[in-house]
Amino acid sequence: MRHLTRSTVTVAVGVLIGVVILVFVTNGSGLAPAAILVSTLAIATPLLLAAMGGLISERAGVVNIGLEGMMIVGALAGFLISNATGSWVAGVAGGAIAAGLLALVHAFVSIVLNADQVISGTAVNLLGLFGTEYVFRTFFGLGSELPAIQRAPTLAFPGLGSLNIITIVAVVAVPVLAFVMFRTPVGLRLRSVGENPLAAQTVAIHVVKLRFAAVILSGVLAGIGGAYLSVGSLGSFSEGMTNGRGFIALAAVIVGRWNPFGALAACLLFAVVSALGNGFQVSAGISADLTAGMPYLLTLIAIVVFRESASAPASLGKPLR
Amino acid sequence: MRHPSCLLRAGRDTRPIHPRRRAVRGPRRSRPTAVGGVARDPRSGHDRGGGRVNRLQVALRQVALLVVALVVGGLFIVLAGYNPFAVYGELLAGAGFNLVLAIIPGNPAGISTNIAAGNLFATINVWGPLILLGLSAALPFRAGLFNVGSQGQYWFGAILGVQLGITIGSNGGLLAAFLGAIVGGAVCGAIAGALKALRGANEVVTTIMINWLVVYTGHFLYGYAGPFANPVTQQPVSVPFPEGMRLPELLKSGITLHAGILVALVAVAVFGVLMSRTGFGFSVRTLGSNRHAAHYAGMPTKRLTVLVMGIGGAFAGLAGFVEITGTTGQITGSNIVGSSSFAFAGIAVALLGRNSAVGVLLAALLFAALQSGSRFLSGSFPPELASSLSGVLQAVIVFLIGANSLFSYLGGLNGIAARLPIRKTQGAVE
Amino acid sequence: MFSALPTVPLLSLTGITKRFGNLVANSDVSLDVRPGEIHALLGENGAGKSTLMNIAAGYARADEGRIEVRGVPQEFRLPADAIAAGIGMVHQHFHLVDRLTVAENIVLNDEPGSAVLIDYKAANGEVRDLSERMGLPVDPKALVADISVAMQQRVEILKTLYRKADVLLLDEPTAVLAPAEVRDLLTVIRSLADSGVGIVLITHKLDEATLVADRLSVLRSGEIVARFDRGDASPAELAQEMVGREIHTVVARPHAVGATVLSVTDLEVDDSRGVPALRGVSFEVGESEIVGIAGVDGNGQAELVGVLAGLVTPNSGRATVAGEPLAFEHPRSIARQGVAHVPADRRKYGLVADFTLADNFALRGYYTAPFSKRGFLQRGVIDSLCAENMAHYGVKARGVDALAKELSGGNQQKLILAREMFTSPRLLLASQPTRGLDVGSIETVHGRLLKHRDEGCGILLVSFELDEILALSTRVVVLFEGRVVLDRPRSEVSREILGAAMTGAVAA
Amino acid sequence: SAPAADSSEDASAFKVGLVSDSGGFNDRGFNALSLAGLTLAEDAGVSFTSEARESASDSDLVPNLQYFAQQGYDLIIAVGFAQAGPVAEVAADYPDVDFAIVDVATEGDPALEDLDNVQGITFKEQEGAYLAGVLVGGLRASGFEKFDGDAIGTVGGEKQPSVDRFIAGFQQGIISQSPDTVLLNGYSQTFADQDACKQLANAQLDQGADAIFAVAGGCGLGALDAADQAGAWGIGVDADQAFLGDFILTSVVKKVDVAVSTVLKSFADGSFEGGTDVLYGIENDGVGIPAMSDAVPADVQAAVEAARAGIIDGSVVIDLTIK
Ligand SMILES: Nc1ncnc2c1ncn2[C@@H]1O[C@H](COP(=O)(O)OP(=O)(O)OP(=O)(O)O)[C@@H](O)[C@H]1O
Ligand SMILES: Nc1ncnc2c1ncn2[C@@H]1O[C@H](COP(=O)(O)OP(=O)(O)OP(=O)(O)O)[C@@H](O)[C@H]1O
Ligand SMILES: [Mg+2]
Ligand SMILES: [Mg+2]
Repeated sequence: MRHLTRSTVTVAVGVLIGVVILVFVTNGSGLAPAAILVSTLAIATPLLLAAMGGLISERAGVVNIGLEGMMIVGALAGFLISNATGSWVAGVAGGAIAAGLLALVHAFVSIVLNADQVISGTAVNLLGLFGTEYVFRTFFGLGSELPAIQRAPTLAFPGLGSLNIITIVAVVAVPVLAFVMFRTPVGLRLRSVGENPLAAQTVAIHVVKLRFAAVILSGVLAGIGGAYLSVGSLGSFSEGMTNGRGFIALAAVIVGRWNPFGALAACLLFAVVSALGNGFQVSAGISADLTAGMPYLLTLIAIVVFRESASAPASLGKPLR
Repeated sequence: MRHPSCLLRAGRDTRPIHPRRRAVRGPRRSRPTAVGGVARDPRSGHDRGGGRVNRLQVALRQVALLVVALVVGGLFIVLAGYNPFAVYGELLAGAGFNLVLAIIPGNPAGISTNIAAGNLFATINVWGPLILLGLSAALPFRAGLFNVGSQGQYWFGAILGVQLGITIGSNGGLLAAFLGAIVGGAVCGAIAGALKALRGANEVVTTIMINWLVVYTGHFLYGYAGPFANPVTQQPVSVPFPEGMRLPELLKSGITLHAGILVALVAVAVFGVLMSRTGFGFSVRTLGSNRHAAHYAGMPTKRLTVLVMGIGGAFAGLAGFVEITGTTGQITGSNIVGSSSFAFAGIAVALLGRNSAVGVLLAALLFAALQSGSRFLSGSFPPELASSLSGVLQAVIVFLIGANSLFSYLGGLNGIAARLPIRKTQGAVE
Repeated sequence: MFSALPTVPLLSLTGITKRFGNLVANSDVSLDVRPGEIHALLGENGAGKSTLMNIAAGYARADEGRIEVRGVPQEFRLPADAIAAGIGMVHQHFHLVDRLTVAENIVLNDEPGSAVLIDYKAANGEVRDLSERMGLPVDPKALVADISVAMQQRVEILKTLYRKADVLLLDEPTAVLAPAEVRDLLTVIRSLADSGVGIVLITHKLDEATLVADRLSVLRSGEIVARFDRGDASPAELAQEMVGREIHTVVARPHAVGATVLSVTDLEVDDSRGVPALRGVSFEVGESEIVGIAGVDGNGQAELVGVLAGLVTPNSGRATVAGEPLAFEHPRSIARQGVAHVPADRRKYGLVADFTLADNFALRGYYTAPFSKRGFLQRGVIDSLCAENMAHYGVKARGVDALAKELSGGNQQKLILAREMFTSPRLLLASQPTRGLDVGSIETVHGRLLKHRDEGCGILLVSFELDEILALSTRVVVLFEGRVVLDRPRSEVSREILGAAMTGAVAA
Repeated sequence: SAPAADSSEDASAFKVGLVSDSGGFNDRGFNALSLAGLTLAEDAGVSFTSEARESASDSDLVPNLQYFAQQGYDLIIAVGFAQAGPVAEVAADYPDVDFAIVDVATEGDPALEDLDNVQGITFKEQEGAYLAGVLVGGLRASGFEKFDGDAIGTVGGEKQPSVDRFIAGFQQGIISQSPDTVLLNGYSQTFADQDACKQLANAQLDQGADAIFAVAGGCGLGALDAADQAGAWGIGVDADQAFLGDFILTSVVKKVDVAVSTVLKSFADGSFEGGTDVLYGIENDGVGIPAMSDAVPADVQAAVEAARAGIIDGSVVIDLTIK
């Protein structure tokens, strides 16, 4: 309950900042607030999904810096499977499963073999980055025309614009996750495992199983985030198309203090700055490097301003024994 | 159970003992292997039973991991429809390692020594920067800090160095570039260190953010019509680092071997001595193993955090210096944007090398061979897959490094090694 | 009740052997607990007590031997299996989730409510009922991080009772408690036993054991060497069985106090949560004087030592060492002023677990002669100094290159003491120097402290053990709610006076 | 000299090495087209053996070039402006090896202009883009379907000279036909992140753009997709991207493959000349737009043809600054 009151404040602050930025700044960008909102949500979608994934894993005590690798794997698998089956649902599911499998390896290596979770996450990123390149080129060779795939549909919201169905999933995922995390037995157990696995063990919680589930789920969510890019937003794939989003998501988890609403606020902050940057660049001709760098600068400032304090799960990164 | 000589009961005199004139040389020590700043605790009791990890066993294990990595990589090759033996063979040849065969009298393999030497030079040219990038991750790891900022530090160092060097010109320009790169990299790393020390900001996140900031700054500086772009050719590339000011050439066989490797070797030696022989290294290791104890012991933990990240950054900046003044001779805006794998390379090298000087040296050589050798794959493998393949191999290796208890988990290698007639080093009091 | 003991024990361990590498932690150990019985398990540090209990509770697996619960053979793969069999363990180092509430910790994994929603009201209610019924009152809604150690221990016990455990394994439960709290706990344990629960009690406090236990087993080097029924052995006999030799309680002989070494004036400090912990504390320590700081845990002792060691920032006040102002917040400068510090939490502060003993020995002085020359470590010097000092402080270990985490608590403490005394300090801050140590180790440590006192060192001794304070101190200072409520020579205080002062009943 | 990698071809065959820049061969842009140029030459009956090397970063450029030079390759083709410096360095060391460098003019580059074994190959992208601009502007002025906004958007990958030549030419073509058009321009600063290009294009579409010209390699696919989703027109780049769908109005084709193939032909017949620059424009069919369909009104077709003629005869002068 304490968690919810604190997160409410975080959300309130986040939303307030967002609104203030929107009101004061939209004129100059040449974009209507509705357009900025839609654009913000679109940019935030993959970040949010990956951040929710990262949050679950880290709440269970397993560091997941491999989100980026899991996302790109999800993106490629989603593209390949949607292409093979002709179904976007299968594509997204495929992306989720492929990334989940990669997460399974991470889980095995870091939970069963007690490996350093950072090392394992680094390997996940390397494998994702180069492995997808390798597979993609093996399948499609060079420079050839990519097939058109079926993509996740968009839903029109009158007066606002249209949003991809995966965007809606991502937005809904936040309160659902918060509910599960703070109100349900499984959430309580998950948190206890991340805070003090030995304590969890003393009450017969199967720490290893729960951590496995959490890490795999984090891969699944990151995979859906990646599949959003290929199957949802673009209907195509390109090498390195996640372009660091996994790391932004990780930063959002930390800036948001491992709280779903906090991470949501951080993702939205990043996304709204990006969206505004696009608007300003187009109409006011502000340097593309400046607008591209701005979200990172603001994230950095947010990290420094909102001190991390002691909110990290107490056993984050520590193997069980 | 306990060594009999230790069962001394408290004696008469409780006054502390001060050093004798002739200090006894103690038994050789192995450093605690705190990889990634997290104290390792392999699940098996094997390592603990003997007190210290047997070196041969460690070496055997690392080699076995490499073999497994090659097998996994081989699967990738087979899946793409190529012959792994041919590919690995060419990879080795591409790295110039076939020079060894050419030395066999009569050169039965018909190796072109020129080409093999050239390839080897190319590998060594990559080796240097990889050592430096490895050190940039290894030193912070030792202090329990995770430096993902090698990319930003590399470029900030390179930019500062190159611009200083070009400004100062032929008299001392190279030295200026060298110092500028150290300062640039160090500043970039120290900022993350300071944010950690003063604001508790997670260094993983701050270094990643700083990477992007440096990337976009660099991209702007060397972008089309950017302030540092070449004003004559109008291309988004720096002015070429003047020919006469480049790192000296050591050897040439088609491909030039430049002095970058010497810079790296000196750096790795400095690192080794620093870590194992100096009080500074001792305090870094303490910080990495037990922050609270470091504070209790009076170590300046905040200053150390800044310093360690700064020195790590300086190593990365030096890598940039070596690469630009030795190999590329220029800075391209687009290359700054597309260089995210630098940070990974450093981390992977440090991890594979277990953050030790010798380890980093060997791990960097392996990765250099992979990168450089894959560049020279020909015939047996499509060029567009080559660099991805070397990346995949690196990933698999890092995975297996992380999983270094894999063998004890499977119950295999330890058993094998235990059966080998190796005398375990036993330390004793007195 | 005792005459009606059923023949089948609740828990019986037979022929348990456990090895760690070459070390045999338990060797063919057999032990049983019957309903309604308190069975004390005694032994030196490292004798294998915790290991045995860990095996009984499913945290470790024996290499050989059998476990039976009510005559039924069991195989415990995980703690969950032991819990299911009705065995609950309370570890010396609590296994609680600090950031959850008391009730959440207790009901965890067995939460009232549906599968998708925890019924917090029911949880809090059940926990309150249970705690009151068992005589272990707690506040269900408090965060574990915010409650005292004694409260946390209640939570641990309630956790097992909530799961209907009828065998309780308590590993050194009294080590962290104040005397009054110890009395309360022993009463609760007795009444639990009387209700039919079987209890194994590990303790280093032999008088407690003889007082409360129905049977006592002594473990030495992994083997059971003696077993007594209630009243069959005195604490001294037990000590002799444990250590294998006679133990003499150390008694301080009076010694002339010299010039003032430490002078503390009006010290005010907040704790980590910003609550005032010290409110104007003043006292002095002289050469060859042991000033014992008595008090219940949480009355400002930790902050006092923290400030004097440079680890905690004071709000106001002054402190001088030999007339020189103490360099607040600078642990190294303070050490150079001649202040040594044996920290209460040796695992967190005192040692680097993954370092060798030699490196731990050099932890404080590594940067200066004789450990370093011109910034370079003198490995040979460090090793030989460490070896010699280890021998003289009776540190039992494989060698100087053993890792600190391999040592038992007593040996770790002796190593720390050896290191801290190496510089021949003017002042030693000794915080809980014998917590968790066995009688033999306590004897050694006490002996050392008195020797150092005789050699002129001033000692500030913080302890929750009244016996320790009374045995060693020249003067006694009682802290209550951050204030000095009593400051008198040892000769002018008694157990009763101190006990009263510690509850705030006496003004200074 | 050294044994060739694959020398099964007849002895008269010369050896060609191709070095990509750090964009890699899968950039859906000029690296990919250069590689395709080798095939094109082969199909045209030129006899040679070839090997291609991908550069993962700038660090690979010099070693890759040196490798081919050392191996005794006869002609080395370097792709991309980033290779100007490395080619200058290596070509000076190997005066007997010939080099061709795509997207770089040797003239005006102090490091290159004195080397007589390097040929520069450049494109007047602005000319092709101008034609596309005339087409788009003309259709817009004539009220062609889907032109219902008041702006046209251009999405660049990184800001580079060749990218900006495309954009500048395109914008002027539009203005020449439809002077009141609002011109929106932005850069994603990446050639890989498709979604970044898409969001940028969306920002332009939200501001009233009814056609998007993407000059961003693989990333540009995202911008074109945004146009497709919004019911706007897309204009492709480098190759004819009509395969993406009916929403592709036209593409500005930059025939790097043809240029590479031409270099090989000239090398085979001995007409290759180092120390010179080859410039591809409308006139020699190095850039352009694909044939227009009948759906394009005759007057617009005529305007495009007039512009083509004007560029060739010099009466149309294209300014290289971006609006
Ligand atoms: N996980 C382990 N690995 C290796 N050795 C261990 C391990 N756990 C315990 N030991 C060793 O086994 C022996 C018995 O340890 P145990 O914890 O049972 O002692 P104890 O009787 O509980 O001591 P104390 O009184 O200090 O609590 C010790 O020598 C200890 O060092
Ligand atoms: N991983 C380990 N390796 C070697 N020795 C260990 C290890 N873990 C614990 N020990 C040893 O086991 C013994 C018991 O540890 P300690 O006294 O700190 O805890 P404890 O009294 O047994 O408390 P608890 O029962 O809560 O674990 C010590 O001698 C300690 O050094
Ligand atoms: Mg114990
Ligand atoms: Mg103990």
